[in-house]
Amino acid sequence: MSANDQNQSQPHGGERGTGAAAAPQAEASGAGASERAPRHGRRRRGRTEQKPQQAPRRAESALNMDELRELTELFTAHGLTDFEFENADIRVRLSRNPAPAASGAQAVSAQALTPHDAVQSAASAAATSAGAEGAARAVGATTAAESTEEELHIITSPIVGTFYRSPAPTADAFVKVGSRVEHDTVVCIIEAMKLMNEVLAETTGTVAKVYVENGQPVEYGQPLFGVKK
Amino acid sequence: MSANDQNQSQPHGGERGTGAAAAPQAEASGAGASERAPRHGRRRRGRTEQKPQQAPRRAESALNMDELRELTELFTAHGLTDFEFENADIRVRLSRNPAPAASGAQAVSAQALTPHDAVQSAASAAATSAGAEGAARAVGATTAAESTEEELHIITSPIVGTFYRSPAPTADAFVKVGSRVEHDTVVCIIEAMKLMNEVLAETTGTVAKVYVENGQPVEYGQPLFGVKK
Amino acid sequence: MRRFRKILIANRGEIACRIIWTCKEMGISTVAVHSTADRDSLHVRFADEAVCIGGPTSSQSYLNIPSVIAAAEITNVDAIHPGYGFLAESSYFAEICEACNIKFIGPRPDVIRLMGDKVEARRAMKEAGVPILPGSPDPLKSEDEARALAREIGYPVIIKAAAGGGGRGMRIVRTEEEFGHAMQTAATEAAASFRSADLYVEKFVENPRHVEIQVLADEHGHCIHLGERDCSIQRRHQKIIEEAPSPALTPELRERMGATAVAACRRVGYSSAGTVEFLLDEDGQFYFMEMNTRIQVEHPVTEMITLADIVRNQILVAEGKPLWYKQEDVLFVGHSIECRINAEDPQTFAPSPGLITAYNAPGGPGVRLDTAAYPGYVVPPYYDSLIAKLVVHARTREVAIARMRRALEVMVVEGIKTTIPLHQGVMEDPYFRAGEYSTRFMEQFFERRKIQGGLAASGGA
Amino acid sequence: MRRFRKILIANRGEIACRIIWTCKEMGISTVAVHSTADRDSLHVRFADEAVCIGGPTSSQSYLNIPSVIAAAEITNVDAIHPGYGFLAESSYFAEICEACNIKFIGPRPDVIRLMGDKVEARRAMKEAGVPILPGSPDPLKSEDEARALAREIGYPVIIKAAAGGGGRGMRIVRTEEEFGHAMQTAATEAAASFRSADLYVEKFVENPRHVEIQVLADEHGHCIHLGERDCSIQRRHQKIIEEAPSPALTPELRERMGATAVAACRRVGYSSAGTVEFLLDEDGQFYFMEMNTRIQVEHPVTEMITLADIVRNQILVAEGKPLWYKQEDVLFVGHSIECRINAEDPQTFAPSPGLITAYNAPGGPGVRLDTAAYPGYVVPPYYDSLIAKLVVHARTREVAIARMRRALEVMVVEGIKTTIPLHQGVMEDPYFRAGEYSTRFMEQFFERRKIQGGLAASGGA
Repeated sequence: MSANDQNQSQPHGGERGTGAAAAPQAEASGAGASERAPRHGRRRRGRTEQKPQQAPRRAESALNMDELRELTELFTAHGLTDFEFENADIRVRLSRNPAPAASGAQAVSAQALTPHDAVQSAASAAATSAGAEGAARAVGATTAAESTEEELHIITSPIVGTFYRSPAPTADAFVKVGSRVEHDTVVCIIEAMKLMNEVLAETTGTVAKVYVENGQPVEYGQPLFGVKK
Repeated sequence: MSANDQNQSQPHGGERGTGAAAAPQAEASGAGASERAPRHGRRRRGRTEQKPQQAPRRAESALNMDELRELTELFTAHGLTDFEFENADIRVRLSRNPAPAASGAQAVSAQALTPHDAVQSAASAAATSAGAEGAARAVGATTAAESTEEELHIITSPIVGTFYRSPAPTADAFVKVGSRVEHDTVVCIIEAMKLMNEVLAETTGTVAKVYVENGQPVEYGQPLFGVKK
Repeated sequence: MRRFRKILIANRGEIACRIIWTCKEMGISTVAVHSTADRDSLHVRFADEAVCIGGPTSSQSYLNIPSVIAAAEITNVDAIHPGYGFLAESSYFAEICEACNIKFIGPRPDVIRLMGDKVEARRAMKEAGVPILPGSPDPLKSEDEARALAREIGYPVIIKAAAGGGGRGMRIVRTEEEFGHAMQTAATEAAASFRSADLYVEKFVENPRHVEIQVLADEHGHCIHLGERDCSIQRRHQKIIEEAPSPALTPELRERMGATAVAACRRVGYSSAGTVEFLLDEDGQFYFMEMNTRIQVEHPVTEMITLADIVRNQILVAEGKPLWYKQEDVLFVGHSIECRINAEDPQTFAPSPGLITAYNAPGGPGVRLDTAAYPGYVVPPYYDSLIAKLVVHARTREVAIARMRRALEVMVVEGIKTTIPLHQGVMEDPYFRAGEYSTRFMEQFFERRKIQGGLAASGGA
Repeated sequence: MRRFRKILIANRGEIACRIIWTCKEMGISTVAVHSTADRDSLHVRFADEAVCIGGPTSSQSYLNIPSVIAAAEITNVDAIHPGYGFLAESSYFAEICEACNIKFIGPRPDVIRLMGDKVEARRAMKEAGVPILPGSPDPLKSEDEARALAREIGYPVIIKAAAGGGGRGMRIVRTEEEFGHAMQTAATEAAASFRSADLYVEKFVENPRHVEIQVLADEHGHCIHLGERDCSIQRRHQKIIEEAPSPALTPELRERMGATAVAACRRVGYSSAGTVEFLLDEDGQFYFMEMNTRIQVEHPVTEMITLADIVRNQILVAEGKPLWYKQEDVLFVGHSIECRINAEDPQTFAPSPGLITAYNAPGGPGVRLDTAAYPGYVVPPYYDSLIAKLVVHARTREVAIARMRRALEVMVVEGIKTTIPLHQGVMEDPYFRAGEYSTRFMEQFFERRKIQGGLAASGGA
């Protein structure tokens, strides 16, 4: 508590929480940052969000009839013709003769049983049909983003902290949409414990997406940039 | 408690529990009663026996008859042509020839790995290949018996009590395998609260099965006889 | 004195499980009986044996005395625990058990019969010196007699069915003009509900609390009480939240009410656990309402603050054992609240049976859950809607309320509607939090809610 | 004195949930941190906010101080609760919190450091008049010095790592011949496990009980104790069953041990909850072992018999508030037992992570379950194997044991192996039931089992 004062000044302009606001936001993204509803490291968990993930599932059966039922219903609802799932414990396959087709959204490939992942597959659906834009908007998890945005390499946050696109509030952003990056290009700074940690691209290509707004808190593994090879 | 003494004598020969033993057992079934493993109204619930019927299913039996039934219904309801499920304990595959043939036995082949389920899949296998005979022998539940023994009408116990095949310990059985029954034929007695309740056939046909042994306790809905029309 | 080896539980749901838990703790085998609709119930799973006794409706199964007795006979049990509801207060059933040499875990049949008749019970209580509300000692013979009596007592009065309960056959009359119509309606309801049009009339207390005393009595004349429960939070005369101790009682009043309840039990030769229900007015006067001759739904709040196991005591005294403790050995520690989680719409109270798709049981410090629910369980439409009793215990009432809020928040029951949001609303209510409430609480709560824009405004489901 | 609005819980599993429950009861917002392996954990679900702080291994996440602090910064919390394990007894972490103006919920960093060093702690305790086992006050400088000391103390002696814990770097020496080898082995283990080869030697007590005193201290010099826990049931120096009160303590001994623990805390300026661990010999002599400067796994048994919420008290005193009660206000009611349900083979103790395919939480009277498990949860292989703490409370020890048996019987955890069958065996053990056991209990238990034909004979999994 005696350390109270000495820690109030933030290297990135002003006090904690306000520094971010002071930083330039206009260029936060090349393609409409506000639309992206990027996932916050700090997320307020509403009921709706939390339920699908945890919902301590039916106690009594390894087969988990509830999940199978839901799966089958999903399968039908989406007009699928084939479904396979396998992990260390379980393998599931469903298929239907495509004869009475006509359904539009057949492209979804649900890859998991848990409702949590169902959220992700909804996102994948968007990604597949509507194309690039949708996925990262809804999905926070790295893996899903990586697998669905076919062409993009995702640069994720290696640490927890606050994301800054420029070395100083008034400076230009390290990279913007369209910037060419090499392995050692600094793409942003993550501030943690008063330290400015530079994040390198560690890939080559052109920046196609910026998922996070300047000054925004990010958690470990959170997608920061999408890079087109 | 003052009523202690007056209730000790049992109308069916001796004291509770011993009357049954005194009753003739030789004719308990025409086709090998011991093979039928009839289900007891009073069942000491060993693991194996209780599982198929009771809910919160132990994961040891990762799949039971109820779930298989539900699964099959789902499969049909959703018009699937293929279903596979596998985990450490169990593997299930369902498939249907997409040609909409109206066959009854559409190859449900459940391959259970747990000993418990092995019994059931043996039963289903028997049902599928050999047809009638095998299934109901292994399966106690009424519904299962009804659905698998196509030709038999099942007479179930209308009340809880003790099953007697004859009006008195030394008398002949009301019916045996091969007996012709009419709607008003008395097929057995169920003793409950010292009352002898006659059970009528309420169908016509020939007795093909006797599921319960003389003197055995039965619960509500328990199969007693199978009658061939 | 005997020792029970095996007990049949003539009930279902959470109370059947509750009784099984204690039997297991006592090393007594259990037999569950169940309807065809309850094959997948937890009580069937956790009992040592199970017998299907009939079809889904209660009259086909849990109320079917020959079936229950036959199940007891084929499983060769020593005793039957009736739980609450169903056959629990049937003196006829208790007599049949006795005739079949099966111990009925409860008081003697004649005591059940006496306390089941409101008029007879009132008379017996009056003789025992228990305060009763001014009113008719006998069923009313005519409207004229009733009017005269009402005038003597002074309005408001209440007209009640002699065989009644649960609010049916009850009418409050505030002026003489209303009397005739009210009495006719009550008689019609009473006849329809209880096959007896007998009515009586008594003083109506304006803002009463429902405070009941838990008693324990053995077959050797020993009787003690385990303090009170405040069950004033009711909707349509059905309790939904109970707590112990009552925020309204002083130690002195507790002692007086407890002593009165014990005297009443002694008078009628009561044995087993029982509950004497009192109406407590705003001046601290209390009046006998009725006695429940069975374990009650809300018994856990008493168990929490006394560390007693009431079911264990029922079984022990049914075995003929003397109570092991005296009044001075009874502990009272902390504060306990119970919320009844019903499968019903939290606003309309319409039943909501069906599949529980997701379920999480709250745990951690000071939380007890009595339930037969589990994820994947289908709440059948045939029986009462209680699916779980969420009970908390803490050193103070304030912490108990905070704990209940937390437990309600982390309890997940999905697929059906439940009363969880209603309880959450009550836990936030300033009057409830202050302990200032009467049996009119729910009515007033909904009025306040309506003014504030409905239940939804505070996070209702 | 401050009021916390938001607390980050730098932990996972059941203790993270446990802390969240109390925060919710206190109206304090919570932030969960989690590894990538714990995305689906209950603490992540039930906290108000959640931050992923790193990869699956502890060093990448829960032990990663910069990540934890960064998470606290971006969520703007007032305080961090470290739980147990991980960073809970890192004085360095506590200092960093202090430097970042985040309140560390625990004692001051210097107190953590002092009590974390066995030799320093011993010295401080000796000065406070706390009985310590005869032995070396300082790290041993040579084998010769050690031998001389051992001869002075008298065999058997025990050689311990100064920085040790959990049984590593410990050797019992019964004769002088064994001494040299034992000391070398202990030094090697100590160096490998704790990066310090410092050892000390002390008297070895033959059949000791592990009895610990729970203390609560505020930042204003007030300190009380909440009685003892008996944690003698251990396997490989890991506690698996704990109970309160100890079957071995008289009220007089309890008072003396409690007063000693309080004196020790006062001496070092302790604040927050803490535990003073004693070795109790067969003659009723007790000796200081170590002090744990954190909430302990087994704290619930104390909460059950005192109705205290230890986490609440930790938070209140961290806010600078004085303890609200004095020693004479502490309640002691009934008896409580905790069984640690670990995801491990009940015979070999090999970890058994994996998918929980079926799950049923026991409930009913006197049962508390602290867990983060649910059906469908995958127990990750990266962390300790504790998945649930099953705690019972009853008026007497006998009923508590019966209750634990019942709760173990109806608790269902399938898909992985657990210690449930082991606990069931212990609950049947005549020595345990008689309360006659020492820290050698498990060893003797398995010997008796072997003679009787193995664990399988009594229903082991």
